Amino acid sequence: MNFPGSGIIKGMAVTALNIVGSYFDRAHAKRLITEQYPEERPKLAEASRSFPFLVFDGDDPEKGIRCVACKICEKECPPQCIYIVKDTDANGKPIMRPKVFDIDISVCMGCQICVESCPFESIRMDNIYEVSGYDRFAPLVLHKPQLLKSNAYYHGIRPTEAAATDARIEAARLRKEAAAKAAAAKVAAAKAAAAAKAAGEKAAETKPTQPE
Amino acid sequence: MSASSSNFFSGTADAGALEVSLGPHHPSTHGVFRMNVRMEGETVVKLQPVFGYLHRNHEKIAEKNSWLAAMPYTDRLDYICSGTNNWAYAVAVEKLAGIEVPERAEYLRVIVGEMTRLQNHTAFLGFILGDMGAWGSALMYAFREREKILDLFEELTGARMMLNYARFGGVRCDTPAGWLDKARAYLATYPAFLDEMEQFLTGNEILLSRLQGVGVLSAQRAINGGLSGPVLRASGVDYDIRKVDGYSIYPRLKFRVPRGEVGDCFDRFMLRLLEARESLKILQQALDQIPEGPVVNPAVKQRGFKPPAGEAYGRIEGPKGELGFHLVSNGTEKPYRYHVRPPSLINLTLLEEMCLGTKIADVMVILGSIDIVLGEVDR
Amino acid sequence: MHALFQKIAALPWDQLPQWLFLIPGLLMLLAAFAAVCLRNLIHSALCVVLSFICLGVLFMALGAEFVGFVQLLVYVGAVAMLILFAILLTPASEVQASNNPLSNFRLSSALHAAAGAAVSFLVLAGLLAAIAFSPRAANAELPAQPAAAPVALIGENLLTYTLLPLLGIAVLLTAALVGAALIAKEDSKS
Amino acid sequence: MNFFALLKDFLLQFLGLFKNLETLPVECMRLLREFLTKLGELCGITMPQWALDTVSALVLIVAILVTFLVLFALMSVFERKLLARAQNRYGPNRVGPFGLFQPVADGIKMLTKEDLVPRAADKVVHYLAPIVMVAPALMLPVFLPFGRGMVAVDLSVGILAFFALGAGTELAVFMAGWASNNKYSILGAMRAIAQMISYELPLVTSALVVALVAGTLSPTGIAEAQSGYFCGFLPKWFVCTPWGFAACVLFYIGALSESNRCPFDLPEGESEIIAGHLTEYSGFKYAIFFMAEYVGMFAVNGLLVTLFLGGYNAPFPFLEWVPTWCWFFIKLWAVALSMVWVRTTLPRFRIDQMMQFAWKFLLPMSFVTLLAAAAWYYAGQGPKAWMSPAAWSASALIVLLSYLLLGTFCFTRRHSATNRRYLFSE
Repeated sequence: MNFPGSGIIKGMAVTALNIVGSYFDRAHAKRLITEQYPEERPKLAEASRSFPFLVFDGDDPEKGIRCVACKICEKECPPQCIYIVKDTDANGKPIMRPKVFDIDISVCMGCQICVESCPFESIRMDNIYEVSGYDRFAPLVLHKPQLLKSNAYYHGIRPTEAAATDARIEAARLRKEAAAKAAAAKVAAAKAAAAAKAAGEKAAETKPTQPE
Repeated sequence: MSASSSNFFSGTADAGALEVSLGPHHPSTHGVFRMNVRMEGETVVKLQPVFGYLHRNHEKIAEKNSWLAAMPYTDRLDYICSGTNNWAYAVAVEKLAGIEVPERAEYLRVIVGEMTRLQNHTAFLGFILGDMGAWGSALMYAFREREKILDLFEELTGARMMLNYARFGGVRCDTPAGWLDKARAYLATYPAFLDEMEQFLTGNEILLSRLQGVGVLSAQRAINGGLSGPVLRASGVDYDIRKVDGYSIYPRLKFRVPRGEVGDCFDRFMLRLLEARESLKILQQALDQIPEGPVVNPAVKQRGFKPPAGEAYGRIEGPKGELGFHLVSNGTEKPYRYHVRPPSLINLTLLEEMCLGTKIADVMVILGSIDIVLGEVDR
Repeated sequence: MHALFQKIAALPWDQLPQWLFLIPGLLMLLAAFAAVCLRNLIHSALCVVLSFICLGVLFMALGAEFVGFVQLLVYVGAVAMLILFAILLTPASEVQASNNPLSNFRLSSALHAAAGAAVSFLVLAGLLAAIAFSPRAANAELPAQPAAAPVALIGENLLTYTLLPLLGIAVLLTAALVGAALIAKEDSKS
Repeated sequence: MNFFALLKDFLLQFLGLFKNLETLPVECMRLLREFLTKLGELCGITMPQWALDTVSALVLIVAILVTFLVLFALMSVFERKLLARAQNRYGPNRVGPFGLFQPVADGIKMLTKEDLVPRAADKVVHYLAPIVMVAPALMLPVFLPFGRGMVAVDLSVGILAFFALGAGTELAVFMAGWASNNKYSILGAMRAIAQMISYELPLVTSALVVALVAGTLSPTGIAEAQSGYFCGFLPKWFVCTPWGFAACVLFYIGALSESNRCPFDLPEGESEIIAGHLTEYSGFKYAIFFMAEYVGMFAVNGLLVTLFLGGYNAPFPFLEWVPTWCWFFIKLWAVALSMVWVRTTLPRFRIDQMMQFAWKFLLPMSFVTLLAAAAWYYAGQGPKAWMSPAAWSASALIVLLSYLLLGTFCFTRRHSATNRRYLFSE
């Protein structure tokens, strides 16, 4: 059917369908997809990201902090919103821990490059999205205490990724241990060999212990 | 009404005309775009586009940062279509450094790229209706569906709009479990939505009279102006980089490239609808054929990436047209020269030509039919 | 004091409504005067509109509702709008040059006044003559009370008694319209 | 008898009035006059007639004003809610239950906003424009019969009076646009005047059609002419006849345009000229414009209801127990909400297309309906036409044929989605 005005009538039918349909769309599936925000909150996807935070292991943020203040993220950050100062020990010697770790989230664009570039799995993306303050600057610069969040929290917001991270850390730890053991064994073996050599001259009977 | 003027208070030299500065703060300039328009009555006799209000120094920032650090900035070029922006930059870098891309990564790029095109064209339908003064219904329907695509994006990449998904030699992450099925299921409902939109809009007499015969652009002028994308194809030029360059896995996929005959706003409008349907076909094929495998070339070092010295121009068919990156490397960690060829800006160059002799209300529709994003125009 | 009150109370208050016509009447004259005197063309036009409105109110006060509303509809709704439109569409330079149309005549103010008086007199005389010599006036027998359907009466009169003049005016207006369209068209070509 | 006894007596009488809802408003006015007379007697004076007239007129004015302002307030909420529903949203639902107090919040917001007047504006005219806008708009409803025997001013030329007062709106829009000294405002004002003058013609002509058949210009007379039923139960509304339907649609389109509503909201086309003549208005002056537009819209819808939708008459005999004034307001809301429905569907016309539509389609079409109505009247021998097949077929034929011809000439011949071809390359 095509007569003058038919297009308008068709269009009116579509809107009428939507008006009526919105009252029969309780499941919010097809129409009326509005979320009534403060009461209804969206279920965020696991990958959903907002701003970075620092992961710490265990219960004590200061002890368990993974960050070693290597400053790779500071260098890689595209908008340069990370500021890190290395901590020093009593003697003024730099130690592998950040004294200052600030992220200006008014500058941060949530690109996740810091996360990708971190070799120590210590910086991760958060999924909070209610960040605001009454000041342009101070409330939006997150300092170390605000940034530090536990590994349990990380597991809470993105379980799959956190499990993979933990597995990687565990594997790395095992590798490291193995390597250390191997190195120790090597050293021990070398020592033993030297000792054996020395002892061989004396025709010794002792055998060096084998590492597992 | 003769060629009379309405310029009784404007003290310009030409007393017969009314000069209006449309924008930069104007409801329908799609951002901070400004047009100095001279009108006789309501007819436009001169139009001077003024842009740069959203200039963010994109190219220099990229040259100051590392190669990888430019990637999230490309999201912000055309912030509606960040998926294709990432892809175009990655294509240019891969060309520069001669990087192979794994099969699965190519598929994922096509899937994200075509979804981007789909949501861009969907949003376009709403935007242009807004420019015509419809009270947001079309826009809300379009956004309703676009939101669902953005939800898919969020599950895949973590962000709804600023995907930052492509990487040199692949993509950043693999799909989460069940994502492909979800995408397949959602896209199966999409033709019904497009049908609804078509029923809602295409027959509407007011819409037809507002779009048909407005802003006509001949094929020759479109080619001479360097236009690309749906605007060029609406003028009847068969030019789609997906077919011309045959990059990525497009040669393997079956799809058609629509083109119009008249080159007016209505053709541009219809082309978006038709292209959205073709994108759906591509998506179905890509989602069905996607192989297993790595999603990024493990040989490529993303951090501290140093391509060999040289230059390359990589381009893809973005939703708005040819999106190209011209990169010059001097072998260091930073691009020596980084240049963007934004489709929005090039397509905008013929705005005055399309607008002359039309009414002031048409200017908004023509501007809308070009489908610009100021983030890309001003960079 | 009490005497004053009594005097006031003794005034013929029941005749007051008859004198209320003075309000729109005086306002009309004032607006008409302002329309001539004001230097801003738009203000003048708006004053003309005001005097049109007051005229309509006067008609209504006289019980001629139909004519009163027609006055509003035609003069305020259409004629005034056309005047304003015409002013709006006139280029600024022309408006400024002749902000007050009379100022362009190179006549002394006395001559202005004389010319104005003469024209007014002529118009007034014409109107009075028309009223005096109209056949209605000759057998001036006003109906005791207004007809039940004055609109119907007017319509009947228009289509019988004054049909010829009505058609004549219609033809004239159509010709004027066509002529205006022609002139406008030529102008846009050049 | 003291004052309180009198008060109690009349309060009881007042409550007694609720037994018959149909006559409630009229009886209230009568009771008021009676009460005043009795009150005068109590004080030892005979209430003069003019005092009674003045008081009851004032009460009437306040009642009509309050009714239409409440309609405006409710409309501002329901319109937004309906628009929202059409767009898959909820609409205002935060202020009060179901967002019903939204107009209060809006009013407070508007009142507390700064009243800006541009320095270069013509301050007097800028100040007067909202007043000129709102005064005729608030006067319009007095000519409408809200129910049987419920009309504030029963003029024999009521329809003419309605249009005459409606013409004041144009003036206000012009004043607002010109005085603002803003280019967008002046464009908006020019559009508004061109539009209102053009659309007044089909509007008045299609009202004339009804006046022709009903034989009167009085709204009450026209509403009364539509009482009764044909075929036993079908309403004798003019919209049920072919010519009446056509004229009703034309009047509806004209009403949309006269009240500056979508798709004819060019004077304030926000995507082109920001807000047209309202660009430089803020705060309560803006609210007054807004209010005048809505009250004007309700008034012209009320006229549409009176002219075509049977006024206060019930649609079917078995629904006659509902008071007539309820029917009037039900129909009024139906028409008003249908305008929201139109608004949510259609894009805006362009200025030249709008003028073409008015002069090339609406005006000829309204003359055709005049012809069709005449054919109806004569083929059906006046009031008997409802049962005359000749009248039905003659007027239907005239309307349909000319609609198809004109429509094809104006639209389909020029614009069609089906005459476009799209080529595909593999």
